[in-house]
Amino acid sequence: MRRLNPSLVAGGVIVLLIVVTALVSFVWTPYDATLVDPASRLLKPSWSHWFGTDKFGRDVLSQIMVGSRTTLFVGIVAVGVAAVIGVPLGILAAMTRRAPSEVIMRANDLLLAFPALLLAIMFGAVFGASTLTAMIAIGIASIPSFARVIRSGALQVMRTEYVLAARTAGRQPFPIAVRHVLPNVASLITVQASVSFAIAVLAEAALSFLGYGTPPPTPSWGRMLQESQEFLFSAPRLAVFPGLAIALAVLGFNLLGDGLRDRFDPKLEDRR
Amino acid sequence: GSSTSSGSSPSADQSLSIGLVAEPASLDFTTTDGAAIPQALLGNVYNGLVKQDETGKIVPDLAKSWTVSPDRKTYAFTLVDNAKFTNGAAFTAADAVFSINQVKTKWTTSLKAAMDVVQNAKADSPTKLTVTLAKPSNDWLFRMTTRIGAMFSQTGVDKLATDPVGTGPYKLGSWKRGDSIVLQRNDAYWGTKPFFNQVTLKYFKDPTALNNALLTGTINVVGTVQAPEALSQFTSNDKYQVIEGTTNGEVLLSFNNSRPVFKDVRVRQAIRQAIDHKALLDTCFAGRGKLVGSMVPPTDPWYEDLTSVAPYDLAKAKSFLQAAGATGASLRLRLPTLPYATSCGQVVKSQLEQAGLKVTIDQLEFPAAWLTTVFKNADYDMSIIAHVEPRDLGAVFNAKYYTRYDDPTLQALLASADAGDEATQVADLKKAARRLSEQAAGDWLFLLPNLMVAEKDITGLPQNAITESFDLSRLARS
Amino acid sequence: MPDPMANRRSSDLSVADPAIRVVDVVRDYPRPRTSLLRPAPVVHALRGVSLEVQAGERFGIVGESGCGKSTLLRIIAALDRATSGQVVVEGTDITHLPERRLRFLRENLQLVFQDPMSSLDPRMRVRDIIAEPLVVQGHPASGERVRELLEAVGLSADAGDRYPHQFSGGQRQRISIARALAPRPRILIADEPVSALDVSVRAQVLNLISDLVDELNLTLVFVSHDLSVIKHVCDRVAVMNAGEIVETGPTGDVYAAPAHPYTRRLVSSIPTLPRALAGATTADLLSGSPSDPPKGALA
Amino acid sequence: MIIRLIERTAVLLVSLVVSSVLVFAFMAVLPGDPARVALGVNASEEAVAQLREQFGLDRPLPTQYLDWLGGLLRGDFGISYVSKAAIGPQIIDRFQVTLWLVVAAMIIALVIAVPAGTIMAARHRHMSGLLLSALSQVGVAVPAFLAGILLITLFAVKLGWLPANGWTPPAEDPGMFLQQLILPALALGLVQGAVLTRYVRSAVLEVLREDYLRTARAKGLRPFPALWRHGLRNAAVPVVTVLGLQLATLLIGAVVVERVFVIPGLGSLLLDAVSNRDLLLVQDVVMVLVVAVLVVNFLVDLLYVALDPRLRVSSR
Amino acid sequence: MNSVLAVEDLTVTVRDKTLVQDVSFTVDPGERVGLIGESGSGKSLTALSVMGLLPEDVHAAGSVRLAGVDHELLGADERRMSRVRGRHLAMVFQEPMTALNPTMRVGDQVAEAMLIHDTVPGRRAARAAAVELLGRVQLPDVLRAYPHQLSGGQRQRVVLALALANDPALLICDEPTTALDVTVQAMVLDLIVRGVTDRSSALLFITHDLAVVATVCQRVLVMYGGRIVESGPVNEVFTSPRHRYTQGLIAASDLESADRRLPTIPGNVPAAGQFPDGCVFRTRCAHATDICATAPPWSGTASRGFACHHPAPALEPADA
Ligand SMILES: Nc1ncnc2c1ncn2[C@@H]1O[C@H](COP(=O)(O)OP(=O)(O)OP(=O)(O)O)[C@@H](O)[C@H]1O
Ligand SMILES: Nc1ncnc2c1ncn2[C@@H]1O[C@H](COP(=O)(O)OP(=O)(O)OP(=O)(O)O)[C@@H](O)[C@H]1O
Ligand SMILES: [Mg+2]
Ligand SMILES: [Mg+2]
Ligand code: NI
Repeated sequence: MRRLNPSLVAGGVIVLLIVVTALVSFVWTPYDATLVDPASRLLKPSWSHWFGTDKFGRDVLSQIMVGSRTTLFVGIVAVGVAAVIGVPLGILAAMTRRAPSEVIMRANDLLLAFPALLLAIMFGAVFGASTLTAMIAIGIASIPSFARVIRSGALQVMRTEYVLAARTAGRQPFPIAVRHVLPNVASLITVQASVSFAIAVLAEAALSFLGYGTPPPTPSWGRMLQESQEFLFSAPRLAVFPGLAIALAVLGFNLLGDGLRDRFDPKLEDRR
Repeated sequence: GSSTSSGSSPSADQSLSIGLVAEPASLDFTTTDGAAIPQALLGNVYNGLVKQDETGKIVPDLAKSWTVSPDRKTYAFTLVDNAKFTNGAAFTAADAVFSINQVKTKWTTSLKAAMDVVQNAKADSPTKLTVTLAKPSNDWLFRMTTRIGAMFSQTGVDKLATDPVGTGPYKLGSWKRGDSIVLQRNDAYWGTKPFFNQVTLKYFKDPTALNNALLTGTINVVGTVQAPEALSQFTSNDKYQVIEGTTNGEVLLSFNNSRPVFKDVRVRQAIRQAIDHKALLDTCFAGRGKLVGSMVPPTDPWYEDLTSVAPYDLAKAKSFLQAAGATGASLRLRLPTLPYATSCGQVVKSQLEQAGLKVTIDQLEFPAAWLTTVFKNADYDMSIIAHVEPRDLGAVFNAKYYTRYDDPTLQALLASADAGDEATQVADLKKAARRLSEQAAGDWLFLLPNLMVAEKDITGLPQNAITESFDLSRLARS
Repeated sequence: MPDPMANRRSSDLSVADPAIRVVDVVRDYPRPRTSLLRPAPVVHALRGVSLEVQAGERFGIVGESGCGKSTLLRIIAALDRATSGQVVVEGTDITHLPERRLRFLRENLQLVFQDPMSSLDPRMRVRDIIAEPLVVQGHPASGERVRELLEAVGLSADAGDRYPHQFSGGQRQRISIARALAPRPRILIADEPVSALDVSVRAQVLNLISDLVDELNLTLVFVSHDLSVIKHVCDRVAVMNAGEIVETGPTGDVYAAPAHPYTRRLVSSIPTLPRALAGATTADLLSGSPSDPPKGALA
Repeated sequence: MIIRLIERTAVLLVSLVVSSVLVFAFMAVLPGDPARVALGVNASEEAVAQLREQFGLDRPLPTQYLDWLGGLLRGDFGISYVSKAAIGPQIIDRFQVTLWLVVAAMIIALVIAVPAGTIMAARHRHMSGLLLSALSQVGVAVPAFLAGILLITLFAVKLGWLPANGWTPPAEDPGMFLQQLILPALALGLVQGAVLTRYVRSAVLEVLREDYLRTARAKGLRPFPALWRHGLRNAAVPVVTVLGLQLATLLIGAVVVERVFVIPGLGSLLLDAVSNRDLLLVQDVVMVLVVAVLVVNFLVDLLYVALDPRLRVSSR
Repeated sequence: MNSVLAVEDLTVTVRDKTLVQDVSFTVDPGERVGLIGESGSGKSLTALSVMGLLPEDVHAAGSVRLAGVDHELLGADERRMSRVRGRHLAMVFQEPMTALNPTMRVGDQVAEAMLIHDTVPGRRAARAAAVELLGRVQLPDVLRAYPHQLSGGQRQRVVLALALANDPALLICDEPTTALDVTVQAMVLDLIVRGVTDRSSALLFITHDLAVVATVCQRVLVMYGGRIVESGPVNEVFTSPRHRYTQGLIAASDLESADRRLPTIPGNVPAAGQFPDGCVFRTRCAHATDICATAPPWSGTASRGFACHHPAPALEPADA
């Protein structure tokens, strides 16, 4: 039995907490997260409002809970886009000959020149700012890192003798990709996914802060933080909770990524 | 930009830095809409023939005096003889004729319509100008106090967007786009020279940053407080003075009156009565601002408090909706990305939903996206924006505007107000405002306050912001 | 064009047909350019290799690292293509056959690889690894056959349920052999199958291969950099150096009386116990002189 | 070496051309006619047509593209449709601002990351290493704008040591420039430093496991001198990669910090241009950013060669 | 005490696992001693313990003393150890491809070995000495080369040159030729032997290849499962092995016999920490009985002995 990996445990617990929070928020939140109640504006944390209320009288805890949905949603879609495109590209680049592989990797490098924020702003300009455009932009911007990591992993797999053995057994390239390469880069995919997830959470927060992310009234941690700025003096707690939530989520996914990496490849212990 | 600072650096009490919110995209208000350009330039770089004083009265500027013919169609202006443009040319009646004709021929903004009534403008001598109107219009002379009355040099309109040429107390020093506009005192100014030899208008996207800038001494004045919640840090500090007055900016919850739901007056009324305006103002503007209940600010002579026309009454709102068969109707509230609109939109949504409407919010980037989608194409159900132009009741509520409000009765009242004498004008406009309110052509959420914070010793800041310009020439340090 | 599979499967091999015939095979690998003016350099991995392996023969290929042994095997197994030359397996020219027409080759010729760590997919159960050639080639992959194969290589039947990392190097090599034998090939090619094994386990695997080759009447092509191993396993040997075959002949002869200077150097460099005990020093390995080439002196 | 330089240059050129086509095409699909957008909603058809003609928007797209590209090559970025101002000087101005900020931030990041990452790696089983490591994880998790807000609240508003925001060009008032640079550079630099620390740590850990470090110690070098003499240059290769990527993403990523600190940088210019639908300006800014990133990548590539002799193809 | 190296009761542990247990041996001046054993038997750990270069979480206990060094090597602090390493004690590692710093010129790496210990008066002298040293391993022109420009055998010779730079009293070679071809191996082995005899250094030579040990060394230590199971002069051990493991090993590696079937040792080498108690070989030993569950005592002398309950009968040395 290997030693329990503290990163993995801590990251797992945090991520689980966020997932559970998001799930619970579907069926229950202390208050309706978007219900404006002028009578109870800017309440301090109390038994009835654990985290207090914001300037609209909305319960901050409820908003944080529902906001976790946005965060997860953004992460899942962004990572999904990146993985669905990046993984096959990476595998393809590893399995094809020089020229096509070169073209893929060059295109990939080119995409690196369009960071998430830039893409999101450009997409926002064309399609209007929304959570979806933000997510897709973040996703597209994460393709290169996926493709790179997966390609190098797949290249290693392609060099192994079990791939040669599969070819001697008569397997065609596509089945080899599915049966041998994919399962053996799966660990890389999960690690990369959780790292990209953290990046997506940060990017969404930044975009919401700039007004290019999740539009109101859908609760989003980044926007909560942005709205709280007005109250930095009178009610700094309004910045504290979403700020902590973002940091915690990013921390959670980063730790999970590190932990998974160590788990899958003990040689690489303490990497990153 | 041109020279950043002529001398080394102006002594502290001779320069002033004012924090503002909306930066102009260009310096040319003949082709670019928006309040930002006249705020910076009108009255400072450009003079008009006439201007409004603090009480709203029309007073001389480049025109020393004027007479109106008995049929109220001919205006004879006598112009000052010592005004000079910053390009060196002297200001003459010919420039005035040129400027008026430019509005009619070259301007592309919607405001140019106010000049349509002019039939002819003629220079009788360098200081004598005669303007003939097609029909009597009270509005025309008032509009001449706004940007369309700005006087341009015949030889200085090639680069309006970057290099404005006017006769005002200031001239453009430099423009650091995305940051600030620096105005330098015009030493050749024909009138009383202003106190500050350099005024920097610094633009902040973020209201909090604006406050911080004043707190840490980067600026001396916050020209428009956008984060009223944060005012407490200034009111409690005796280094600062807080000025609170009114503006012309009615924050309008606009209805797209061409949509079938809004054809029914009961629906519109229901919406007005479903909104608790007091609570809304408290929530989204920290209670600052004034509830007016119609399209007229208290500084206009025909102001009446119309808040009682549609008081908050949720039960009534529900029953109106029921009666109109609109309970559960879905409405799209398309908000510009402006802080107050975003805030108020969320309150409006929440309150309307309690009355049984479904409201979905979407945000449109301001200005471009909002202007195209809502303003131009009227592709919306409801929106929220502050209408900051003065005396804009007639401009906003007509069939061609994005409100798509087609009301012949209103148009008749407006026409008679424009043509009649002053008493008629006041009476008719009162009726018009009341009609709008009763017809619930829109909902006036509140009137934006004129909120400024400045260092204690700065004087000359206007109590009420009722003109398009931010008059810098009156500012001084005591 | 006649279908080679239809031709070959049923009919008996004519006596004249060697199991493998390689004719003047060249394989160049391109390298990145180093200069604008000169053409891109190439690695000449194989520079015209010809050899014949008769059916039922145990054929050894020996040579130093990088001399092209693996490249040659890959070309014979149609895992790589020759730059020029011809490869004929059991009478069928496979040089230019597309992948989808290679089924007969995949059934008749199988490989065992060098690295026991990387030759088994770590994410597959041993059972599925062994069954893979069967599944791919459309044979019914019965548990029966897998058990039979496990038994043949000396592993217990429950080994099928486990994953490769749960086995030692020698056991993994047995699994590799079982996989190679699954489609009942007639030719078994082994690329340094014992180089990575401990001495005590190496003997086990060599014995296993020998036994199976005898039992199943296989043609064996055995590659190694260790001439002693080749000598132990094979009847005939080809000595490779720098992409060429420098000498071919019965193993004993080549070992005892190497003709080519390279072979001579190779043979003399090999340290052996008997030689060492007879007083050979490192200098002797270099010069290839005294205490005459070994001749199974001990015992 | 030369071959690599030529090859990289070729790749750079092709990338530049491809990305310029992409950027141009992207702007071309933007809904709305730039002239109409620029003139606002009330412009007459004639005015729009006139502007289209004035800016050459009535010509076929390929011609427009070539014209634009030609302009860029000559250093002529064109005239904004909206503000009618020349774009070139604006971009240069803003780019300088962002560059100062980003470079200052990267210096801070390096100053933090190299020692911290090295210590974390060298002492990765000790309490000090673990603590530093945990700290860096937290640092990575803090969004730069949050760091900015915190810094302003603390150092500008509460303590009043430094200005809360604003920007003065160094030529105008170096003292003010520095004062205003410190907080935003810290906000960016601390967070990037935390990120970089993780990479330095892993690179050093990697190197620590290398055989040649063991050889160095077998020669009689003590652990830190061994790491210093033999490890750092090798560890630099992966770190330089990350540094390049960071520098590239920061050029636009700084926009949040620019927003918090009211700094007129390239990112804010882009945001303004987008919200004004100043399309040519958007197109130019995006292109400049992309070029900057590609050039940075190119330089990083060359830096590899300087660092790692294995990449120098040699005659030996 | 006149041996160069004296290792006593060396035990190496990692967390709860014992990897090397109670290893004792000595190396005399100028003597060439082989340490053989299969993969995982603890050869490298033994060598690294002597060098003081064990990985962080691996700990050694016991005693290691080196002639000319007045302190215990085990547990000595870095400062003292760094003065011993490369000066009195040098080592050549197994993997030539990674043992050299890829970003530093070969000549500088060799020169550095001398500069660290101030055994040459200055940079220039160090450089000259490096040229000389490289010449002696038959690499005349590589001073300014980077490691990647050299072949494996050449690199291993560079490593050898820098190990011998300061004329150490003891050279440890850990499988220096395993990664090399036989022809190259012959050359490197010869250079090693010549290098140590020229300097009258002692050699501890680690390998798993019996024939190599027999060729290079005078005395041999046989390791299995982290213990030394047999030791003695090469001739005696290889002609008349006493421990059953040694016996099996020799038989299994005898590819020269005419018979196709080789004698084998059943089973596999267990993983680290999974060797049985008592006699570490008993799970694979055909002669094992219940008594093998207790640790077999050392029979014979320090220079010729074994640890087995059921030793093979002693033969008269065949041709001695
Ligand atoms: N895919 C490839 N691309 C480029 N060069 C290659 C490739 N595969 C092999 N080579 C080169 O071809 C030569 C022969 O390689 P090969 O693997 O056949 O040697 P080998 O005799 O099997 O060596 P080893 O004993 O190390 O396995 C080597 O120089 C190698 O570098
Ligand atoms: N840091 C470590 N942590 C845990 N186990 C280790 C560590 N280092 C070595 N071992 C284990 O200790 C045992 C002995 O290792 P060592 O490297 O000394 O073997 P060796 O005899 O040199 O083998 P080889 O011939 O493969 O080099 C091995 O089973 C190895 O797995
Ligand atoms: Mg090979
Ligand atoms: Mg070892
Ligand atoms: Ni025993």
